[in-house]
Amino acid sequence: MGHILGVWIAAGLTLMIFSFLYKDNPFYKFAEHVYVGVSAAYACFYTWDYFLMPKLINPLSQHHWLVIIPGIFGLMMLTRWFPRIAWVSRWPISVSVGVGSGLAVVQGMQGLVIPQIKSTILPVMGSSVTFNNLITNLWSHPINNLIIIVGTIATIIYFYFSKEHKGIIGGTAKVGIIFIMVAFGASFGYTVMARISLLIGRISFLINDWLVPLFHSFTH
Amino acid sequence: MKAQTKEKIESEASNVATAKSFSQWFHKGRINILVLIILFGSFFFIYVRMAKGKKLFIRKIAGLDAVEEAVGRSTEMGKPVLYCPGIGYLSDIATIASLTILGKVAKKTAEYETRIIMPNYDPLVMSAAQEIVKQSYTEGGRPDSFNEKDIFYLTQDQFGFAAGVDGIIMREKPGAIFFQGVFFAESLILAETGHSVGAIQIAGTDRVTQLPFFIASCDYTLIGEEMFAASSYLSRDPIMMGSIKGEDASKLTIVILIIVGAILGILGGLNIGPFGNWFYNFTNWFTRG
Amino acid sequence: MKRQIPLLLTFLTGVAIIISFFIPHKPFNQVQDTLLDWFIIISGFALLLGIYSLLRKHIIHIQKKDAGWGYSLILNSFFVGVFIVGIISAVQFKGMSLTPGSSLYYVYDYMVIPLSATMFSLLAFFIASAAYRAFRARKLNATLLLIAAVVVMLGRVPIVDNAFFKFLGQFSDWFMLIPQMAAKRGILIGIALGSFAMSLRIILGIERTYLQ
Amino acid sequence: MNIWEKLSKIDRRIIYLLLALVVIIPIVFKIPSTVAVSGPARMAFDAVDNLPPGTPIIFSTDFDPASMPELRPMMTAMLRHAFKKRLKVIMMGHWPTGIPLSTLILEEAAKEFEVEYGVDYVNIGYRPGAGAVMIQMGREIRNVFNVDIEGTPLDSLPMMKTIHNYSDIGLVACYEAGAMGDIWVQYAWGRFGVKIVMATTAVVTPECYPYLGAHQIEGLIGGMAGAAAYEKLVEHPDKAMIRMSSQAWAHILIIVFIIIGNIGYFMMRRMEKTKTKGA
Repeated sequence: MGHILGVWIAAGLTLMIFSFLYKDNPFYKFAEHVYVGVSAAYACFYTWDYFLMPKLINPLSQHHWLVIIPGIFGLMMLTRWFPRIAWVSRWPISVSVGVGSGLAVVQGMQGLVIPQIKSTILPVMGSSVTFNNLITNLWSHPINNLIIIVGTIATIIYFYFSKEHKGIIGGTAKVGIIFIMVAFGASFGYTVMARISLLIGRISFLINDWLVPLFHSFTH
Repeated sequence: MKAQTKEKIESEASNVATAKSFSQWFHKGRINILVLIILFGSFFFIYVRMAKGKKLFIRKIAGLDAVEEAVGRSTEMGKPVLYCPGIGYLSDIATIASLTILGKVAKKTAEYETRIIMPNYDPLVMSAAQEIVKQSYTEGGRPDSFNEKDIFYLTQDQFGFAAGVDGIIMREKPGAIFFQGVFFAESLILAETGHSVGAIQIAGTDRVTQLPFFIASCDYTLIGEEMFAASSYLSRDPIMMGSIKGEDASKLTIVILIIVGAILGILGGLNIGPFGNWFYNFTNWFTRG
Repeated sequence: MKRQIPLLLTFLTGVAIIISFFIPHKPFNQVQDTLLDWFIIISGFALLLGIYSLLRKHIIHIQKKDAGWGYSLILNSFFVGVFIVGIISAVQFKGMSLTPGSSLYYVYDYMVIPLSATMFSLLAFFIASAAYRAFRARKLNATLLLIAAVVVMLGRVPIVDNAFFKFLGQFSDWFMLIPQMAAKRGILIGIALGSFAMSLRIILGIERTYLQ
Repeated sequence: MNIWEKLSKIDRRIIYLLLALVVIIPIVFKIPSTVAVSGPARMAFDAVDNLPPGTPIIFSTDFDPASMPELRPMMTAMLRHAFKKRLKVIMMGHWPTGIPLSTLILEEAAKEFEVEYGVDYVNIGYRPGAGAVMIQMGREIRNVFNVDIEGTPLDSLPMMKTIHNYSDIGLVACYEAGAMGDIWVQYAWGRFGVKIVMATTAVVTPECYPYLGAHQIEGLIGGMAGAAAYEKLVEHPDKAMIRMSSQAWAHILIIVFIIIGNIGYFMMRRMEKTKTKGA
């Protein structure tokens, strides 16, 4: 019974959201407000179960007193309810921003700059790379390495801010923006399939989990 | 509660090579990172020092020049401005960049006495944003026009947030919409809805996978680094501009590294002298430790 | 006090993370994880601010009988309803309210999941309308974008079993792997450098908008 | 508004309606698509097909429910192929959240072919460690998987008696929604020379082509199209082939709309030009 009721609720909400495609209407408004209300409440328990319990409550009960510091910072956030001392909330905000900035420095280098440079330094020709049939072996053709090197450099130059884009910088930046646009077009086209799959998923749900059992319950 | 992204999935694989000695005082495998941080950091300091009191050039960024136009048009039509910071947290650098842009946009809306609406995903971002907008209105001489309730929390659910923002767009019909910050799949849901009410849309994100969708359905899009340069661009403060020049020096360094690598690769491939070995060592230096 | 201490806190946390990244020795190797935990705890408290902001906004709507106040009532009632369900689940399952089998899990399964999956699937429609409207051969760049999109789209669905579609399929994968990758790489390097400079500006207190 | 202007400003709701129709109709009427079988998918099929009956094959579940629409049909199709060929199936996984799914898929296929647990197939589940697990398996599977998913010791399962490490395994088929495939290639292929076929979500597919080019993997089934191709090769049209018709028609519809939009745009621009000339 719980499952059947659940499927009906799910199917109803699904159709209400889809009605938005026609225009904003009471059904969508209903589903939207339900969604925001339900998910906001759900987020409270999610935060409790996955954040506050394991990171604050459990360590405290095991006498790891260091977590008192972030606990106090957390309480400082709540000073925003009292305009006269609201400035105290800047402290935890500063800590959070500091964490983000510090991480951006090290992770940007470790996760982006270094590996991207490494995989762009490629041999363009030589004994290690053999020329294959372009059509059957597109992905192991050595000219690919040249395309990657040229494309990466041109794109980097497009983001060169402190010189006017004229002359050699301008020319390279133009090649860069061509690479960027072609890349955006390709990833747009490539994503269509994944998005249609999502719709197929919802429609399969409506048909297989809701309509077909419903039809069966009428015929039996 | 975000749809699973590639990055998130990939992190599961990172536990393969964890057994390392932790008794040392310096992480030898990370020497390459340290060298680059010191190098790029010194560019930053040199150019910031040199920039003091100077007027520096920065190339045109169309999306940022359009901020004034967007707020102005919204005012003419008597419609509010919507500022959406995306679904990043305050620890995401793109979200922080978004907040610095918010400061500039709020100054404009204060000048024009236009209402600014900002739904939030992360309550910490909301708190910071309230302070920023309040300050911008005070500096703009209109502290009374500031309404804290217009900068509110929605929900910490990716698509719940999208559903809520879509509803707000349909009902408030903003004249200008800013999507600045961290966006995942909801980017196109928001931008298409924004387009359907005829708003001028200025987007910006560091999520490369979402950029094509913003490009397709927004009027202006700040691509990655352009968003980080925005606060310097809008303030024209010499020190901030100096740091942009430092970025450019780092960029040139990287370009040179790649070209040197390619040349070593060619010479090595032709079996000339020790170049093959050099190329091998050169690429290996960048291997993560 | 109101300005200097926050700037100092940002500076200290930022520098602590950067320095400890290079020291594998205890306790430095734990600095990053510890500070991230701190951030998570602060966020947990901040959620109270968020919930308060959301509920208050809608309570005001209801009190003032603003247009559409009924929806505000729906939002708040569903919030309270699910909150009660959550508390009951928490009591049943010793604090872990999200255990499979709990009432809150039922709400998640039959409400949050279908709602989010359906919102997500709207993208199928939006990607179609965006493609139709935006892909016009206006200038060289736009034309190239359009051609790349159409070629890759065709390559994704091998409708007819012939050599042309086979080639197209491989070509679109190649396109993603080589030219697309090159541009993405350039953009990513730019982003890394941009956020590097942004972070230094913040840590050093040059950029302080966030502290207004 | 003339016809060209209309063509360049079609109401979005018309696009939405047509899109919904082309997606729904194939699903309701179960219309399978005609599918072109790509080279990499046929290579994967051949790799399985060339195994002599009785050869053990490992299925690795490295995905979670989010990737089910794409990867489930692939796994079902290849399981059917394996059972039809009387191969010995060993199901395992590196993503804990995927194990309940693969168990379901395995049991469904096993029922269809009336094969016996422990004799024709086993399900050994998940162990944490990814690369470390793969290396251990190269020495002795029991080093990491001493019991199966139900807790039964491997030694008490008849088919496992002769299976100890990769040298007893004919092929590893890994189902990838992330980067685990890279690790399979790096460790299982790199250190032990195990033959691998990969089945991947569309997002991951392009990144796996280099492995194919370097002959590190025997075949590659990419995305929904790959799943449909495999269904066609095992001559058992199912979900993927039906869903591919929805996909194909949706893609064609979008392309048609792009073309219509551009025709309208160009004709309008031409008319504007002639107008200004006349004036």
